[in-house]
Amino acid sequence: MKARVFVTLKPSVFDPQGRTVAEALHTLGYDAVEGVRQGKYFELDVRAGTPGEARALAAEVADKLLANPVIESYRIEVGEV
Amino acid sequence: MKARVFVTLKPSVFDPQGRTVAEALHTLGYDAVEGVRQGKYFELDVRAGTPGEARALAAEVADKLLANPVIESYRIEVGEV
Amino acid sequence: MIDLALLERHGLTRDEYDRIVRTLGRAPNETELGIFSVMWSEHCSYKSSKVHLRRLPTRGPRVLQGPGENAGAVDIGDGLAAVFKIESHNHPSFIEPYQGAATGVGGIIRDIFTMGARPVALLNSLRFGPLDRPLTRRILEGVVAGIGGYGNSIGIPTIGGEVAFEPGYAGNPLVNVLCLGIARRDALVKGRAAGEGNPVYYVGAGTGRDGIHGATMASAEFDERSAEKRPAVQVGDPFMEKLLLEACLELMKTDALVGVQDMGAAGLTCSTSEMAARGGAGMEIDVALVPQRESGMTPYEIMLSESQERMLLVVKAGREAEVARIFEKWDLHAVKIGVVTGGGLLRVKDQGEDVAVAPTAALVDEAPVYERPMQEPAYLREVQALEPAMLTDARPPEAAFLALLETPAIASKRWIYRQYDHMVRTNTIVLAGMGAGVVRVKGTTRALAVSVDGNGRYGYLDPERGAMLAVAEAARNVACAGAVPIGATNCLNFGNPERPEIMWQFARAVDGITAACTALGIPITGGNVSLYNETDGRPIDPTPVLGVVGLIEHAERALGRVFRAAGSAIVLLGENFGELGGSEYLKTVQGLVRGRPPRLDLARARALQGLVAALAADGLIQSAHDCSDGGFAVALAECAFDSGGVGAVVDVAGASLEAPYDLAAATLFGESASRVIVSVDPAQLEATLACAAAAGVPARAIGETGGAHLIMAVDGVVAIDCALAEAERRWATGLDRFFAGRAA
Amino acid sequence: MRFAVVVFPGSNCDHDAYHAVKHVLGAEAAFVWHKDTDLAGADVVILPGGFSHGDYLRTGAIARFSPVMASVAAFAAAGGPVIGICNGFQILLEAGMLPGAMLRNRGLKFLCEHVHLRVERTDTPFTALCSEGQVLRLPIAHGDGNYYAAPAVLAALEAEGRVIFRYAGPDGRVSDAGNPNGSLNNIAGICNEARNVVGLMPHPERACEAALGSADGLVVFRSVVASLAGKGALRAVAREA
Ligand SMILES: Nc1ncnc2c1ncn2[C@@H]1O[C@H](COP(=O)(O)OP(=O)(O)O)[C@@H](O)[C@H]1O
Ligand SMILES: [Mg+2]
Repeated sequence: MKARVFVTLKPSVFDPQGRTVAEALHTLGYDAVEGVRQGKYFELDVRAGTPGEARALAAEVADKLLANPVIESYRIEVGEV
Repeated sequence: MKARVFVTLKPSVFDPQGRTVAEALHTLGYDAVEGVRQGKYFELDVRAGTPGEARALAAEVADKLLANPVIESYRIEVGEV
Repeated sequence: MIDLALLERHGLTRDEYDRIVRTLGRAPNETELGIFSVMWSEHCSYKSSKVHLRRLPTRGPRVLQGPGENAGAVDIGDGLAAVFKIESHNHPSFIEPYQGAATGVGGIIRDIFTMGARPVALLNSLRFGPLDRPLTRRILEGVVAGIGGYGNSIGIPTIGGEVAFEPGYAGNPLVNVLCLGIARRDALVKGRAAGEGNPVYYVGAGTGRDGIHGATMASAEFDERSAEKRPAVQVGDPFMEKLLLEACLELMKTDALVGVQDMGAAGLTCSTSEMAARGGAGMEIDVALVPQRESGMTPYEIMLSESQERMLLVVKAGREAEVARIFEKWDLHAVKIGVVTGGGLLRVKDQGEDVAVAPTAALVDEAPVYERPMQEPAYLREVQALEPAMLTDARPPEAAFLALLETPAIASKRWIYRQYDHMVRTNTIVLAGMGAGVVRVKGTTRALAVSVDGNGRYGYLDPERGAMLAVAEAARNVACAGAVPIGATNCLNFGNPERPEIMWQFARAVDGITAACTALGIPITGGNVSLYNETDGRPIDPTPVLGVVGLIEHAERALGRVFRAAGSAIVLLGENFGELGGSEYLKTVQGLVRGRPPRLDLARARALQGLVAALAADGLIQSAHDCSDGGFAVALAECAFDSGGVGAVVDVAGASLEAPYDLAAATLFGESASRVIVSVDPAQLEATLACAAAAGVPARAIGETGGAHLIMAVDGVVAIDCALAEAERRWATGLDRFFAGRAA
Repeated sequence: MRFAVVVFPGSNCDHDAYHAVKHVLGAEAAFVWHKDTDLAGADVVILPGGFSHGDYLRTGAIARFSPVMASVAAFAAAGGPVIGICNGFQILLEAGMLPGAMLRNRGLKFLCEHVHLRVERTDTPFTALCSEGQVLRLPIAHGDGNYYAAPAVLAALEAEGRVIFRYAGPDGRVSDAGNPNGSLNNIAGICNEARNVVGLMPHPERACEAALGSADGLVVFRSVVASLAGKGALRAVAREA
């Protein structure tokens, strides 16, 4: 089963990468892109009986390893794309 | 409007980060996580009339900047989470 | 309403509050309270340490700038100045190791280029808990990646450092970073505001809510905002800082600038009030003009934010266009947020309305100063006692030797320094890991050597001696590179100063630095104090870290630790007293942290330091390495490591003068100070020994380089005979073995 | 002989390249700001190392849009020699002037240390004075130097002799042990079809003086001087570009 984990900086944490990408897009003329936040994205192949089980496992590894709780938060989606 | 862009390494490209995360998870006992692929995740704030417009804009900037077609592919979602 | 709880959250005492009221002649509003609280915090005001720091020797013929500015500066000839300072980022690195360390690097770099200097080198001094704990490994990995992440990106080489592992740092790691820069001596820039009417510019990153002193924040009006919205963690942006660095240095080449200061601790509050106070001026700014990256920020938040990569500039009126042009070139915005005023007031407005007004002198110079009570800690007597009977591990010297080589404190630090770009700028002429860091000064014949040293175990066992030994070791390390020490900076890492035992440790350490720097002729040009390093009431070991900068007249004479060839004579300079107290041997092999650290005869230390630098300058010696952690045996082995397989055979005189310890152990692993191992072309041996005699430094030819073994005899009896390859393997993998996965 | 050293925001080996060609090699050198389009009459263009735009997003991804890059491409198309070192190589890849892409080092850590390179081809302006199989000791300093190209592209690179440098042992033997970052086929440097555009991850400009630990990198810059001296015509073409 696939579990997808999106890790993003908490809203008030400064994201220099996102800002730099946004500036680059403005230089290229894409002013309609008003803001960019950059995060990490993980696709996990998990052995799980149910989607709920897969989600629980993904949450556990996100807490433990994938996200840094001091500055990041995460969101999980389960199932094929 | 929000457009979300997921950039992942193409399946044929070796993913050193994903492999390292998978190994670390196995060391921690999470054998049920059979594979990990790591990618990037962008949240774009776009000025667009319609979701279709937002998607088209996101695709354009993904092609141009956010993804490197030699190694990466991307997927777009439009709308609030 | 200002009540006791509010004061407590601001870290202010009732007395301090009354003082604020007296100063202002009225009660402060909350913004003013916030401003006073950060300016009068330990961090900004040095209120506990000031009375002691006054004792430090800060003068010398080369000193161009002593403590008080953003960094110190010493004359290095050719019209140039070496500008340097060390700073701690301990607490942030514990909360978020990568970002904490990264922003620590960013902060000290700003201190250097605000002086008008181009930063040319970084060093770091690190302390962690024992490496067998997963948390320690995680912190170490994050800190090293953060230091590298920032320094590598901005393009300043990290040329050296030190790292130690002791239980006392498990809940409170130390991350101290030193930055060295080079400036034209007549173009040093001060952090000073002057000239009524001159514009005040804000440049760099936007201001967010990051870093606002968590504990001092909450008040009635702010309560609805969750802690989630105001994380204390700052994220470093080395790219922004690189642009700022280049833009500021470009601006400094014009004469449009009056003064500049970075926004470090206490951000806009500290930079505005300090710059105005130094120049005896006032300043008026409007927070509404400050670039902000979050909406709805209050004046309080804007004034107290510690967002990174921001600078405050005072520019000559009429030169605004030049400023705009230079910053635009680097895609940065320079925003005029106020003016220098006469009188001595800091006046903060929000869209033209006063929101805070206070005399800058009250904020800066008249901050409280405490003579806190001191008391010798009760533990000292007990731990200083060391009896031969306590040494119960009877391991033969060779086994002890191998155990020492692979203990993380002694093992090769390659795992760390290979993550740091230590070569960028093409000045690094003694590569990382080969001794003190040495950078040449392009355009001159000279080079600068820098070392950072400290030993928390010594500090714990005897804070005064520990501090003296830290000075001596750092000086000896730069001397071993062939340099004459010309200036020092220090980072004083201690526990809670409100405890008399900690204050006593602090005062003794300052005494030790004062004595050593005075005797060795090395002025202190600046530094940093980090207090409250405690977790759950457990203070860290008292850890003064010394950074010493030395000057090498002829860069090509710079030396590293490594033997150059087989067949060289090995000479031991200095005298061995076989002192085991506080040694790495006692800790690693005997499981003891006890005894008194080695004695330090400052006259001998000075003679040795001068001799080694002179031998190097005269081209008489091929390599030099000081004996420190692990004693003679480890130092000798380190001379052979990385040499491409040049072993050594030596015979040294037994020394166990203190007590009847195992003679071989005391001789080989004792850490008596002021000893250096040099290798010498046999043709120069006589001349070398003659120089030593003339300098009054004991010197003995103890053997020669070569062979595939490390063979060490004591009084003719072989105590260690081991294959160099095996010893080197142990040493080379001592750190790596704690980290799973492949390094490459 | 005039070298242009392009300065992107975040370049940090620009001064090192300038120092190497001007003060060690004794050639002329000029910095060219990334917003400029005039290459200042250069005979050779160097894209130096560093962290252009912080390496945020991907190494070289933003720099390739700098105005100067159109001029660099035109200069290269006219046969002018261009070398991209480290971040400069990454920019050339992103710009499509060289094939392939960089992944994170397989150990995921930034690595700074001396490595050994085997010179595979001497028929580029930057290796003309080398001998085939010569071993150079040069430093690397990168976190994203793990060279990747799709199988067909890789095969073509090999077939056309466009792999110029490979990571090797001190004896020149190419093995996994000598591969610091996981690059496919131990590739450390490649050239374009016309062979005048070369990119490599190691830093020859940091190894031009014995005092820095190695002077093996000087041959790269001496080579381009020698090949241009032998090709007056090429220089004229390059000037026009
Ligand atoms: N944290 C670090 N960062 C960079 N280099 C380090 C670090 N720790 C140690 N080194 C380097 O490793 C070598 C050995 O360090 P150390 O054992 O402290 O030397 P010494 O005993 O001569 O003081 C030195 O060249 C030093 O600069
Ligand atoms: Mg040391």
